[in-house]
This record gives sequence, C-alpha cells and structure tokens, in this order.
Amino acid sequence: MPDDADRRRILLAPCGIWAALVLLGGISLAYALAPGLPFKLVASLAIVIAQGGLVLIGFMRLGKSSALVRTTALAGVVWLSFLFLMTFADLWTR
Amino acid sequence: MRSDDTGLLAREPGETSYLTEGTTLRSWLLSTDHKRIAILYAISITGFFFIGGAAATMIRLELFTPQGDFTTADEYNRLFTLHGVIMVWFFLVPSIPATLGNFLLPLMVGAKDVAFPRLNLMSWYLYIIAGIFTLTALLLGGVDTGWTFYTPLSTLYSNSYVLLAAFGIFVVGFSSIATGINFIATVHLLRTKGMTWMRLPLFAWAMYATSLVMVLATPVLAMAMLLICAERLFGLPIFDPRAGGDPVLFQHIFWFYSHPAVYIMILPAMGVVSEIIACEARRRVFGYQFMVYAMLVIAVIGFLVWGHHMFVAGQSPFASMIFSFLSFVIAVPSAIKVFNWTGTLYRGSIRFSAPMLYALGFVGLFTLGGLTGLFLASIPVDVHLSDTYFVVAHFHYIMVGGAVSAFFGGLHFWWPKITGRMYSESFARFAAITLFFGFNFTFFPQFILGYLGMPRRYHEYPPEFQVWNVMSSTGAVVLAIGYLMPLGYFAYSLLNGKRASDNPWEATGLEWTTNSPPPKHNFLEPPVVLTEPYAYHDWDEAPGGADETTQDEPA
Amino acid sequence: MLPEASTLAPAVDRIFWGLVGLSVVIMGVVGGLVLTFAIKYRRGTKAYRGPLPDIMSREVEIGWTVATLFVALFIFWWAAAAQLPHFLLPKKALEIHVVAKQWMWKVQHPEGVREIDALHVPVGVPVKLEMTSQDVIHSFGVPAFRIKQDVLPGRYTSTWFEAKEVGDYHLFCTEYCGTDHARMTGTITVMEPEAYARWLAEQPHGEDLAGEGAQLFTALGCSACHGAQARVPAPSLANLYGSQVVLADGSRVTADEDYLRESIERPEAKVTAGYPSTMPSYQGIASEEQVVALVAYIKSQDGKRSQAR
Amino acid sequence: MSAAPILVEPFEEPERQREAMVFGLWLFLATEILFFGGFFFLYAVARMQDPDGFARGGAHANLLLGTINTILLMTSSATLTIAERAARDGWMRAARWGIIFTLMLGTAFLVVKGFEYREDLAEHLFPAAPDFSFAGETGATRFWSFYWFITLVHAIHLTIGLGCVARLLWLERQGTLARRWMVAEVTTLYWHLVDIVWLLLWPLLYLVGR
Repeated sequence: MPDDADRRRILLAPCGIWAALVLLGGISLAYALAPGLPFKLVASLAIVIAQGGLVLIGFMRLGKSSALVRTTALAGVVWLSFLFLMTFADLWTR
Repeated sequence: MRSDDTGLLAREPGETSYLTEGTTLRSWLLSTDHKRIAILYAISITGFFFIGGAAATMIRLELFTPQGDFTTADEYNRLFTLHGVIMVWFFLVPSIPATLGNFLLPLMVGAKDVAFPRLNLMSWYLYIIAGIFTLTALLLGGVDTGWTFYTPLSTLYSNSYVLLAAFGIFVVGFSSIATGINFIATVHLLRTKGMTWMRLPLFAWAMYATSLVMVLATPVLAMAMLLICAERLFGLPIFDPRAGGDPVLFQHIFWFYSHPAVYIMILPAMGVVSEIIACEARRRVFGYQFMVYAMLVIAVIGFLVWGHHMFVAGQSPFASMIFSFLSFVIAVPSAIKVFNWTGTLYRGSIRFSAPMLYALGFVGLFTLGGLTGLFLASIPVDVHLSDTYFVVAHFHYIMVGGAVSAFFGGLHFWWPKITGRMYSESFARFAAITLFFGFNFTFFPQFILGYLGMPRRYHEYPPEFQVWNVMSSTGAVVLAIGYLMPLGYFAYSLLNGKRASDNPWEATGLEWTTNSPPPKHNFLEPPVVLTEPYAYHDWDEAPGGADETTQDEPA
Repeated sequence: MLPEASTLAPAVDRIFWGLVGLSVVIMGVVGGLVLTFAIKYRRGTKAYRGPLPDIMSREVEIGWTVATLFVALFIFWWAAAAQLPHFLLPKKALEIHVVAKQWMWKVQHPEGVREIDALHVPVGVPVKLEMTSQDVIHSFGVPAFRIKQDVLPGRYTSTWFEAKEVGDYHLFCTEYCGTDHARMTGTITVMEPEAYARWLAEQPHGEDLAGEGAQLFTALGCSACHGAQARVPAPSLANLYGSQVVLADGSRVTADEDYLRESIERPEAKVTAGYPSTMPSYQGIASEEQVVALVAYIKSQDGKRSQAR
Repeated sequence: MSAAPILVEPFEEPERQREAMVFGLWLFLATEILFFGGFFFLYAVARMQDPDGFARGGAHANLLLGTINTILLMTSSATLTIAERAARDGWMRAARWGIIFTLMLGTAFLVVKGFEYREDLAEHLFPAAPDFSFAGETGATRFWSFYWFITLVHAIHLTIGLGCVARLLWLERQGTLARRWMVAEVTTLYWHLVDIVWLLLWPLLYLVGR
C-alpha cells in the first residue's frame, strides 16, 4: 500500500495536467471566439499540439518510455508525413 | 482434423508434437499455438487461392476469343474484381507471413511462441470474418469496381455489393495489422540468448521488414475503405466530384497502402528464397548484411513511390517526376538482392531439389518482373503502357512468378518440419518445372499484348490481339496443372509419406534443431545461438558477412 | 507491329526498345551466371569449392550497388528528359473538346462539328485535347500515338499529339469505368489537311462551340446578371479568360478553364472580390457539354485576341 | 509497491512482458495515428480548397455541447490515469473509483454526443438528407460529411475504450487488477490516444468559422 506522499502524488499530478489542458482549451476557445484576430487556425492547431504533448508526456509518460516505444510513436507521425508531403507535392503543383 | 487421426500425426508412438496436443476441433480453433494458427491460415488461404484461381480460369476462357461470348460484360467485370480482391487481400498478403511466417518466426528466433498468442488467434478470426463478408458479396452477385475501388465509380455508380466487399477489406486489414504487430514485437523482444540482430536468418529479417510495412501502410487503406463504406451507406459525399471531391485524392490514399502492399507480398518471398538457396548451395548467403539493409531500404522507400501508379491519372508533372525518380531508386536494392543470390551459388555445391527449383525459378521471374518495372517507372513509356496488359504481365511476374513461386518453394522446404513427412521429390520437381514453363507461357505473351496497346479489364478486344491471348490462355492450362499437382502429392504425403528426420536438408537455423514436427513449445529447452546464420562451411569470407558483428546483446 | 503514328511515338519507342535491350543484357548476365554456376557447381562435380577469392568482398558489393544506381538514374534522366517537352502543351494547336460518359466518347471540334466514338484530325497539326468526364474516371488512350490521359469528373485534363501518318487508329478507354468499359472504344482517323477540311465541310454544322455558348448564355439566364445590360452586381466576363482574378479572401487565381467551370458549377467556392455571393449553382442545370460551350463562349469574349485575328 | 504480476505465455519475466505489452500497444497506436491521419489529410485538402465554405458550415456546429464533451474527455483521461497509477501501487480503492468515474465520464460523452446528433438532425445538418441546410454548397456539404463521419468513427473508438475500461472494473471485482496492472496501463494508453484525437477534432469541427 502506498503511503500518504505517494497517494498525493498519484492524485495531484494528473489533476495538474488536467488543469493545464482545460486552461489551454479555454485559451483556444477565447482566441477563436474573439473577433478579428489573425491566424486562428494556426493558433488552435498550436494549442492542440501543446495539449497533445501534455497528454503524451504527462499522462502516457512517453518521455520515460523506452527508446523503442518512442521510435514507434515517432514512426507513426513520420510515415503520416510521407502521405502529406508526397500528396501535397502533387496538389500544389497541379 | 478428427480425433482418430493420431496415427497420421504422431511421428513415433509416445513422442508428442504440436499436432498431437489435443486433436479435437476445439483444440484447433481455440489454439493460441502459433504453429496451429499457421495451419489454420494455410488451410483457409488455400481455399481462397482456388476461389481466386477459378475466377482467373474463367477470365482466361473468356479472353480466348475477341467476342464477349463466354461471359457477359458484367459477369466478366465481377470475375476480375473477385480475382483481384481475393488474390491480393485473402491470398497474397497473408500467404507467406501468416503461414510460413507464423510457423517459423518463433522457431527461428528461438521463442516459445509469438509475443501475443491470443492476438495471433484473433488475427485468423478477423481474416475469416472478413472472408465471410467478401464471399457474401460474391454470392449475392459480386462487385464490379475492380480491386482498386476507384471513386466515383465505387461510391456513386456501381450497382453491386461494394459496401460488403469494402467492409471485408477493412476487417482483413486489421488481421494483417495484428500479424504485423505480433511479428515486430516477437523479433524485438523474444530472440533467444545469442540471437543478435545480425544472426537473424534472412527469413526472419524479411518477416520483420514485411511487418513494418503491414503496420504502417494498412491503416490508411482501412480509412480509405471506411470512407467508401460511409459514402455508400449514409450517402455522405466525401469523394463525390459534384460536391467538390477530388477522385485523384482517393487514388493517393489507396496507393499509399497498395503500393507498399506489393512489398508485403515480395519481401517474404525474398526471405524464403534466401534460406533455400543458401541451404541447397551449401554456401553462406553472399553479402548477408547487404541483403538485410536492402530489405529495410525497400520497406522504407516502398512508401514513397506510389505515385507511379498515377502518371496518367491527372497528377502534376512535378509529382510524377519525383515518384518516377524514387521508383528508379528502389530498383537498386532489388537488383542487389538478385546479384547476391547469384553470388551465393558461386563455388557452391548445388542440389536441384524441388525447393531449389522453385527458388531458381523465382530469381529468373523476379528479375524479369523487376526489369519490366523499369519500363513502368519511365514516365513516357508508362504513359503508353499503363492500364495495358504490360502492367498485368509485370505484376503477375512479381506476384505469381515471384511471391507464389517462393511460397511454393517454402512450403516444400519446410513441409517435413511442419508435417513430419516427406513428399515425393520427383513429383515435386516435375510440378516446379511445369509451373515455371506454364507461368512464362501464360504471362510472357501479355507483355507483347501490352506493348501493342491492349487495355486491361477488357472482355472484348480487337481481333488482332487474339493470337497472343490464345497463347496466354493455353499457357494458363499448363499453369493450372502445375498448381493442382502439389495438392495431390502433398495429400499423399500427409497420409503415406515417409517420416521426415529432424533436419532432412541438413540446413542451419534453429527450426531444424528441434523435432519434426516440433513439440508444443517448440524447443525442449531454450536454445542458445553461438554462430552466424548459414554456417554451411567453416571458412569465413562472406563480404559484409555476419561474422563481423558478434557482440551479444541481451535477448 | 504497332505503328508509330505520332511525333511522340519514336521517342517513346526509343526508350522502350532501349529498356528491352538493357533487360536482355541483364537477363543474359544473371541467367547466364545462374546457369553456369548451376552446371559447374552442381553437387558431385569436382569444381573447387573453397573460400571466395579476395576480390569478392565488400568492394564488389558496393561496386555493383553504385553501378546499378548509376544505371537507374541514367534511365530516369533519359526518360524524364524525353517526357519534359510533352508536358508542355503546344500554344498553337487545334483544340478538340472531349466529354466522356459511360460508355461513350463525345468529341467536339472548334467549328462545332460533333462526333461520337470517333475523331477526325488532320495530319501534321498539333491537336490539343481538352477533356472532362460526366460521370466516372475514364482514360483517353491511343496506342498508336503513345498517348494516354485519364479523364476526370469535375476537372479538365488535357493532352496533345501531332499525327504523322494517315490512317485509322484505335481509341481505347483505358481506365476501368463500369459495365461496358470494353466497348468504350473508338477510331481516330488521321487525314490529309485538305481531306480533313473537306470532311469538316460535309459534316452537319452546329453552331460553333462559342456560338452555341452564346445562345446558352441567354437561354440559361446568365446574361441577366453578367450581360452588358444587367443591373445586378456581377463581374463582367469580357477579357476574363487568362486574367488574374482577386477573390473575396484576397487570394488570386488565374481564370483558366477549371476556374470558369468551377464558378459555373460551384459559384460560392471562389467569389470575386467586391461582389456578393448570389449566383446560384448551375450544377445539374447545365449539362457537361453546355458547360464546355459556355466556357468556350467566355473564352471567346476576349477583346485583344479577336483584334489580333 | 506493485504486486507480483501475473505472467502470460510466452513470457517468463514481468519486465519483458510489460515491455512487450507497452510496445505492442504503441505499435497499435501508431496504426491509429496513420488511420486518423488519412482522415485529417482529406480534411486538410478539402478545407484548403474551400476555407469559406468550411467556415459557413462550421458556424452551425454545436459549440456548447462540443466543448462540454471536450472537458468530459479531458477529465476522464485524468481519472483513468489516477486509476492506473493507483492500481500499480496497489491502492485499489482509488483505482476502483477512478475506473468508475472514467466509465461515467465516457458514457456521459456518448450521451451528450447523442443529444448533439439530435439537434444537428433537427437543424437539417445531415448532408445526405433531402432537406440539408447547405444543399448545393460544396464546402459546407463536405464539412458536414466529415463531421458525421469522423465523430461516428471517434464514438466507435470511445465505445471500444469503454469496453476495455469496463473490463478493468471487472478485473478489479475479481481481485486480480493489482496483479494485472499492465492491462490497466495499456488500456489507459489507448484511452489517451482517443482523447488526443478528440482534442484535435474539437478545433477542426467546432472552432471553424467562429
């Protein structure tokens, strides 16, 4: 059984990340709703990347995972970039 | 499998093998033993192979004459769609990985089983469920979109059972993803003591490279198929050109999977052939490390060349140039492999067993298939040849001449290990030679047809093409005989074949160190690897050979 | 043998036969080596079987990797260089409009002559094909000319050829398009220019394409807004073709065929800056051929060009 | 500290088994990234072709319910993380309640989504329906096609996730969760990915055209 310090850690660390996620979501919402601001799509995507990073590192502990696991996660993104890169190479030059 | 078959299955009284551990139907259908799952897969893909083969037979019959007299246009369209869908997803993609790979990979790395045995069983069930969906589509009247499911034909205009078939393909994709995940985890985490990366047999490397492609390509196909399902089921206009959809985009995401899928089919074949040639020539594989890197390079660059299917599809010239360039680049590692197989024969002691005949046939057919790939990678020549019989001949050289020959070779090579029985060597050699000639007879005329301009998927054609089509159809008869013969002598071998010793070919590799057939947990005690693979002779000179990296890493 | 009936064909064939030669050489080398080894080193012969000579080492491996790469890149360069001129459409060309539908080729000459599953062209004149599809993807393939181009719904694609031999040639639909795909064929008839002119004159002449478009322009109600007398705010179409259009979001597009067609079928997609997005969609109202005619009409409303003629 | 884990074939050491489970699941997550990536790719192309049409369509998405759902999912990720870490440390009471909260939050997400669908239908926002509000407008039509498709696919993923989390609850009832916390670990990984996908969908579906 964990002692009290462990219990606090188990309960509080996820709550902190949760608060950060909600805060970022709030910023995203406010920026989207505020009239007349530029780069709305870029801003919201940047915030999503930040949120995703928080979940990956804070909740999924990708940072503490083995190199193998991190490579796997990266491979998914890299291979997806192949699809984007090569197809946009077509779309943008038609 | 009936419970009174133990006489057929046990090697000697008292000795147990994976075949004798439980003989009820239930013990097979719920087995998590990778060897039994391999057998389940082998039986099911054989069924699909002959369904697809029946469709091919009807296609060749129809093309015997220029008029559409044997089938109607609609029937013909359904036949070639059926042939494509079944052969690609239900035979070629799972053929070597799910049968030989499932059986051999854990044995080759010295493991008790694959990393996730229950996932492995689930993979087979997914395959069967997918097969049921697709066969239902067939029984209800078929699908007429071609195996490529190009939109908007498949989404808006086809009046056939596209939804069922597309959903079947969606499901079968998960079956190969499951196999891929299992193999990757097995190779990474379950290698036995002393089995370093550079001591892995090339077949295991091939399975690893194949699994990478399976895991990274298939999900995109799943999305493409699901989108087609959504468009047909709910009418959501996703690829509908009237709603601004771009039909070429579908082709991009389709070929993002379907070109790498070619490497899912050919990489395992390369692995099989490397094993057979090394064993039957009694030589180390020439340039082992180069063989490994070539496979990995193929697996990665294979993802970047899909646009060569789209040179005339309305893709931009710039993109076509890039794809053409990369397609030429990927020819290099394939050529390296051919040179290395040839080099392996040098100063060997070659035995022309049936597996070796298949393997040598593979080298010839794959080389020709690969060379004709250069034609299709050159944009101006491809413009002329794309969607003609040249393309048909090219990919049949790779997939039938290449992958299927290797599959048959592997089946013969490991048959004694899998069943514990020998087959008739003379029949097997005769079948191998029949297949080689039947194959060339069937498909070589199609190169000529293609150059002359005969389009594919035509059930009627101008009469000047008839002579080549008749030749091709006649060859198909020889080819069919070549495919049917093994059914006969393999069945005979199962019932009456001579008992096989543990290592009838005197091959290296961990799978030959255990019993034939292997016991339930593969090895009586975990094996330890002390040498490189292919230690067929005791001097070492293999260029870039395995002997340079012998430091152990914890397995 | 397949005739080389276009100016492009010899270039394609040169590469094709070059590759055939290369393939024969490589098959000969690989096949010859395999056969030689198979005979010399078959089990039981007295051939020497010891270690490989020193030269067979890593260098050999790297050597043939580099050599193969070099050959591959050479072929790429050779093929790409041959293709580049074909990517550029000729400026002065006979412009033929092709509309594909299941399972028929509809062809229209600039003078308004229409053909179905047939195309008559003069020899020695560059012919540019402007193609679109009414339903699924088709492909316009003429083996004798070594050309092929997919014909897409919702988009224009084009290709060109210059016939150099009089005769009749196959036209095939080479992208599978449904039930009667195999019957979606036709004949390309290449004629001497005088014969072509005679043939044109004998055909029942419709209005020429632009004239037909002019009639549709009124009949479909376009002129109510885009006409010279219109009071509704709508962009003028004179001199539009080929010009740069500034859109509502500030971006610019070139008013090419695709843009014109899109704006007829999906007017809200690219709205010209300064005008309200009030135009209704003509999708389903104007047929594919009518859109082609309308586009031809808009293209003809070109002050500079008509002066130059 | 954690209890001795239950080993399954073919593993002989717990650390190797855990490595394999996490690695295997991450391989699956990589396929999920590519799966959803295929969709995001089509979305990106369509939106670039007609940003205004997307904005017109997106303005009608139900921002309130969408945002509520985003918060529900974020919270469920946190509660499941607590459950998983508690299970690993043998604090089963916290694990149980974490799982129960997660199940409730996930179910609430689906219920809210159901209400949202009902409102969307009432506002004629289903593109294949004859009375579709944006009939003839390609950008908005495609937006709503994507909306229905991807939210349904996401909901299916979430339902599968709920099944997996329910299995954790069952394991806890059986009293084996403490020794099978690796199952909790990989279930949590999957749940988080479904959460990340939603975090990306939220701006792409609800913040367009605001």
